[in-house]
Amino acid sequence: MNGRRALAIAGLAALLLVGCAARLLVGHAGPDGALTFGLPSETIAPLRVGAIASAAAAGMCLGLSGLLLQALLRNPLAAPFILGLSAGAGLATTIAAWFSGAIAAIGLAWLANSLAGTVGALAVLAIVAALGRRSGVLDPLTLILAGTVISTICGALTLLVQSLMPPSTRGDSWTWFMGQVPEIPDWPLVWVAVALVALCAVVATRLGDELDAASTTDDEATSLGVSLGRLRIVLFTGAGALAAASVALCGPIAFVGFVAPHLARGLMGSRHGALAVASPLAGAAILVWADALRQGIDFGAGRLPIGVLTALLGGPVFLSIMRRSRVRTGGWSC
Amino acid sequence: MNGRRALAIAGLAALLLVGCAARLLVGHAGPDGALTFGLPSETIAPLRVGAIASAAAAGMCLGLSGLLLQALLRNPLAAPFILGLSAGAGLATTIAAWFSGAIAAIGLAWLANSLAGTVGALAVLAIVAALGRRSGVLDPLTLILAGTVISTICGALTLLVQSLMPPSTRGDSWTWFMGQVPEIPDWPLVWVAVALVALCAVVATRLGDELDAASTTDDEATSLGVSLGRLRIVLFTGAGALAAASVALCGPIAFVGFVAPHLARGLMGSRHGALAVASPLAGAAILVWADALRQGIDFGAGRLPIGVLTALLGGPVFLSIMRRSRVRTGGWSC
Amino acid sequence: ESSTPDRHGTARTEQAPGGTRIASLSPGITATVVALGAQERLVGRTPWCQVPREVVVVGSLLDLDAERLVEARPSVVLVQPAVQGMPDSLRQLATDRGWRLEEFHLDSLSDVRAMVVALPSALCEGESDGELAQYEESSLRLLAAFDRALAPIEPASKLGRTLILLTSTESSDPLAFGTGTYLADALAAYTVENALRREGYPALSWESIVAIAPDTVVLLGRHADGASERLLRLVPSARRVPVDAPSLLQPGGGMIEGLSSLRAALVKAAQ
Amino acid sequence: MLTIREVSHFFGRRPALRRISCEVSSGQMVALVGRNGGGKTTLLRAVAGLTRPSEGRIEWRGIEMARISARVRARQVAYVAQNPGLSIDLSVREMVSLGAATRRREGGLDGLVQKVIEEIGLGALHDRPYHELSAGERQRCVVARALAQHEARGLLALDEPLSNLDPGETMRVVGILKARARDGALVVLAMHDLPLVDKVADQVLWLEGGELVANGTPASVFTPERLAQTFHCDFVRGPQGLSLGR
Amino acid sequence: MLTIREVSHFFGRRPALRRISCEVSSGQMVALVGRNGGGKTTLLRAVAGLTRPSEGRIEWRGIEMARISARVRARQVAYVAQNPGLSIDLSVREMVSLGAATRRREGGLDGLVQKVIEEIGLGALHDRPYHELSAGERQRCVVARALAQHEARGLLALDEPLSNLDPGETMRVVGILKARARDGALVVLAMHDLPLVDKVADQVLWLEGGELVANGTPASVFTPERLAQTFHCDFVRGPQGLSLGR
Ligand SMILES: Nc1ncnc2c1ncn2[C@@H]1O[C@H](COP(=O)(O)OP(=O)(O)OP(=O)(O)O)[C@@H](O)[C@H]1O
Ligand SMILES: Nc1ncnc2c1ncn2[C@@H]1O[C@H](COP(=O)(O)OP(=O)(O)OP(=O)(O)O)[C@@H](O)[C@H]1O
Ligand SMILES: [Mg+2]
Ligand SMILES: [Mg+2]
Repeated sequence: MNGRRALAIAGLAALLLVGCAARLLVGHAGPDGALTFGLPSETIAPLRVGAIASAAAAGMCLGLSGLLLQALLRNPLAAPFILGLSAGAGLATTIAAWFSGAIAAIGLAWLANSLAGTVGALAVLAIVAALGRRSGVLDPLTLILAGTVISTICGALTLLVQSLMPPSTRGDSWTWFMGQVPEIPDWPLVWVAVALVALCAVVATRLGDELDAASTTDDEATSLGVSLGRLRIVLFTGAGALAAASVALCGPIAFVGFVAPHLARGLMGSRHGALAVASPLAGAAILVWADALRQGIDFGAGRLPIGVLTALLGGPVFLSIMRRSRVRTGGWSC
Repeated sequence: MNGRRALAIAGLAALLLVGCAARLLVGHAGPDGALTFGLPSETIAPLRVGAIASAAAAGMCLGLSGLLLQALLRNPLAAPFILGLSAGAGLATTIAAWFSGAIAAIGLAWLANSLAGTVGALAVLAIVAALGRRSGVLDPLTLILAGTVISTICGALTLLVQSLMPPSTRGDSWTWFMGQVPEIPDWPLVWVAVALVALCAVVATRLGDELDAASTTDDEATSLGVSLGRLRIVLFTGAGALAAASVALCGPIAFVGFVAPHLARGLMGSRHGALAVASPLAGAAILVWADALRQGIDFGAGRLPIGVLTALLGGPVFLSIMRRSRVRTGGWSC
Repeated sequence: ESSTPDRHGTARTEQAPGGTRIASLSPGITATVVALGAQERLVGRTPWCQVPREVVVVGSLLDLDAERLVEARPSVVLVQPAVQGMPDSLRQLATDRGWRLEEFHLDSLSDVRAMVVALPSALCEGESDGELAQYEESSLRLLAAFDRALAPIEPASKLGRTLILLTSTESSDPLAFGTGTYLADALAAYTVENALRREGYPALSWESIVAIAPDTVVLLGRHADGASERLLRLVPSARRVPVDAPSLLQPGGGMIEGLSSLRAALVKAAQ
Repeated sequence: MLTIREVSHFFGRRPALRRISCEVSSGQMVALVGRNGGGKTTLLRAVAGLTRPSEGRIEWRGIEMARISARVRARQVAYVAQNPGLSIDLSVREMVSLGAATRRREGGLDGLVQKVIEEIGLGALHDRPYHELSAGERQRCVVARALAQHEARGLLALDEPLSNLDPGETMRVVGILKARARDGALVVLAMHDLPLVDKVADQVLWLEGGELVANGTPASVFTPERLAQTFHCDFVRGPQGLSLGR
Repeated sequence: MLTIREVSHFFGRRPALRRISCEVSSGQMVALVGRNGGGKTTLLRAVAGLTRPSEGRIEWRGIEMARISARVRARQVAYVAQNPGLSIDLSVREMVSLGAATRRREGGLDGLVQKVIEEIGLGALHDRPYHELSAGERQRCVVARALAQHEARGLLALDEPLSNLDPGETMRVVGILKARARDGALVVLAMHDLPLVDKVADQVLWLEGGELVANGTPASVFTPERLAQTFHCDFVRGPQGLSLGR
């Protein structure tokens, strides 16, 4: 790993840490809801830590998932939700919400929450994987087409279910689709997500050379020892599981997964071994900073939904970095 | 134009016509809302004609817009809304509505509706075009990045405005985002859309060879007489205006614009001259058929939103055609 | 007309001769119409109006099913304008077909009351006084029921500063009812102090809920149980009042029951 | 008549062409030779009007090349790239038609396309998707496109058009190009097969590190010393012309 | 030791290889020659284990090539494609490292990469992005990757590795490959420069329409009649070996 890469990773890590500190120190600790700055009280601290954990974990999941997918599909437009994962999770969550009464009655209330999303995302993953093959191997273009179609179908089914739901539950189930950063997260889920990120990042770092090799042509990659079929299944499963974890944690916050890999690439070049560390860091930094900043912004509707902030904050930053680094994305073939 | 192409175009046209007939004949002529089949009464006929006109016009806009964008960006994932047009239109519509009281007061009530959407879409178009340049020329990858970012920002701002609304009306306002097929369309808008499709289709047919040439490398395209800079501006403006028109007519129905060009290509190969006719036909056929079918489907909550039907109907059809035609998308580079 | 044959050829009775035919594009308004006893005048509703099932769904404000609406032949269309405003097509249809378009905003409690007062005449314009009188009587009864459900609570001071939260999903920020909202108005009627001194429906982080330190928290919505648990951990001193009344989320004549259970719950908590 | 005046080109700060000046006239076959990275492609792209050189001017019939509109230029100047590509799915005939399309006004283009395809020896493959061709077949397809595009007395700028071609096809393509030159076209091509250059070129431009180090007839440019010094291998001039020694 | 047994390959219904059988042994430089579309690339891809031929078997050291796992095969078999590509942004050094990465266990790879880059003459360009190289530089970069990947006594399958190379670089690459063959490697390469094949190849496989029409030493395979008949041009065998006649 050369100096520039190490520097970029250190920079992103520092950015993330400062973001965490900011999120820890900024808040509304006063009874008048005014903005305060300082160490939180004992009651408040766990809430802020919870939010930091959720945002960082989900951001890492998204950043890494996006990286894996862009490598898998060799397409700079790829993002975690292109394969229909958030749509699947949304559908499952909506269906679970619909039957929540019934589910609660049989003592499985937890099913209505994160688990449903995970199950939905993984189910969609399986369907897309089945459809995205050509002569037995996952094929980028076929995956893209299948993913987009299944994603849209799931979205449509969600609308369908929503339109059948009683109004009292319908109106508010939409808030799920804006994404959230829970201050009281499902801790086991956070740990699962972190473990998953760690696992996938380790695997991706170790597969770094294979991922680089896979960005040549199929023939060259194969001759360089990459079993494309196997690698694609690994990438697909990893990206899918990460996206599912992020959805279970924070709902769908699609933008981060698209931007983080490009941002990391703009900062440090294209080697996947290092990107597998930088991209999740970038994702986490974006999400934590967005969450920190939204504490201080209130247009009269309380905190903004996190998705609004990631876009309003991440978007311009991303564009300016991309313009400066004259998008060192060389051969992205479009 | 060879036989296969002519056949495919004739087939799509026939499909569209039969779809129109179906939409004209199927309905709920009884006061109890039961399904009927037959020529509509004098009161009802204009409504069905209106719906057919809206769906056909918007479908054509979407199909052609998608084709132009996929050619512009050389990316099979491109779809009309990748450049943020629907997001821009949605934002403008929402903002206009927010201020509708004020606007109505100064006698510009019409601004609150379709016009706002068009203005919003075109404004976003201008911003994306400004950001999507590299050394003075629209650059596919830069366009993609800028478009996605601006799109997400607009979406976020829309959420922001929505989050200021009372919860009891939030659910309703989401229905706009599912798309609709107005039975009482803004007729001037329909004519504008049809004229725009006609204009763009003629231009694209005449530019067919240039579009084919543009799918080689930049150097080859230029040496074949394509002014890439100019062509990209034409494609970009055309695709943008078409998408804006479709949004103004029917709200955002993204799927059609993604699927229609692939469908047309799967049926008849890749020559843009013929695709410029086939792709809008495919788009219109999908939308009209979806609208016709949803008249007969009622799960007790009235007609389904059009977006649900396009996905549930168009998705599987698309996947099966793609699988059969072994995706003759040759060199899509992913 | 008094009856039209349906597709089985059997006659189906409709409402009284000359009676207005009502299409309602708002669940809250539909509920009010039903509460006034004018259910049989309803000929069109939205998918989300829960009563009565046999009335045809004519779409919703922003996704109108014009054909069914026309087929339903309403004489009055009742709407609650969305932020997006009123679609032109609906206005145009109404003008063309001579329907009366009645708009009701339903933000505050007085909006709701105003609608209850105004609806009877909207329901039967130009009709025999008999029907009108009947609806006006229902309307008065409804207003009285509102008054009962909104009677001051003794001793309200025991509840202290009260916060009304709507929890939507397990992890998203709960919405609070601020000034100008109908439930804040209800609190005022109960002479209970609203802990939230802001307008509208702000989304509150749990942190700001802790900072507000309310004495009592009313919990509405599907995930009230989870929220209650969190409150217990975060603001142990707060009284938790879960109210399971979906009608509270639909301002209109249908919320009497919900308001009654809210009041009952608060009264119980105040003991 | 192509005039290159003091042309320099920079990639960032790195020079790829340094003050190159020369003239070449129509009816000739001009070979660009030199070591890899010598600047052949850079010069050819500038000659074909695809880049405007950082400094200097390239004039075609007295007009600055990069100023001619792409459409007008396309009718006079055809270019074969060193790395051609195609992102959609076209057949050989369709690919070649792309060249003919620049001359749409002339009519009878189907005949022209057919003729060129036959001439280049792809007649049997005219319906094959470009993506299913072998490398040599692709190369010829791209050359055929340039031939269909090219008008008599125009400029054919070809960047290693003979790479991937077998000896027979090489001679065929060289023969076609020679014939075009004889008909008044200016053929400028980059190539590395010096014995062949020696046989067929009328003029040789030798680029070395972006500088034009030699310009003249093959016999005058290919001196044994220069060849040996540049390429560290023995070319000998025998009865068969230039050839590689043992 | 590579054994090709009755290998046929079909694209759809079209045959690209027809019942090809032959044996080639390590320590040799084997040239695949023949007309464009003859099946060289198809055979090389099968030999490198990238496709399993529709019929027949290809055995490497007695094991069927397509059955060896990609990772194991990569250590013994290096392949240079006719149309290499790269969709991200890597430098020359990084590109060559992709080859060395297959031998990660051996350690000291940075040294190896550096050595190979110097050997192939890209030392000055080692930090350049691959996308900013000239065509000949790219070609060498890809060959360097194969050299870094290749282990002694392995198989080097190269599809026209000399295309786009200048004469000097051609000789350099041929020299390197020759040396590898001398060290015990099996070098199989497709190429069209018959005079050069004549000089450097130990064995020639001549493919024609998917059939193996000749197999033997250059001298035995390159008979004037066969050359004239196939390529319609005069090759003559003079004191300098094979060369193209006037
Ligand atoms: N896009 C680019 N950015 C930076 N440098 C470049 C770029 N393209 C080429 N170069 C450099 O400019 C010089 C000239 O390149 P050019 O492609 O013109 O050489 P060439 O003579 O065509 O070589 P070859 O025989 O290998 O095709 C080389 O040193 C090359 O590395
Ligand atoms: N993907 C493919 N689909 C169908 N046919 C193909 C495909 N690839 C090659 N062919 C055909 O198979 C035959 C052999 O092709 P191959 O690429 O092996 O030839 P080659 O000897 O390498 O030619 P060249 O010298 O041009 O590289 C040719 O006729 C070619 O057109
Ligand atoms: Mg070159
Ligand atoms: Mg080949």
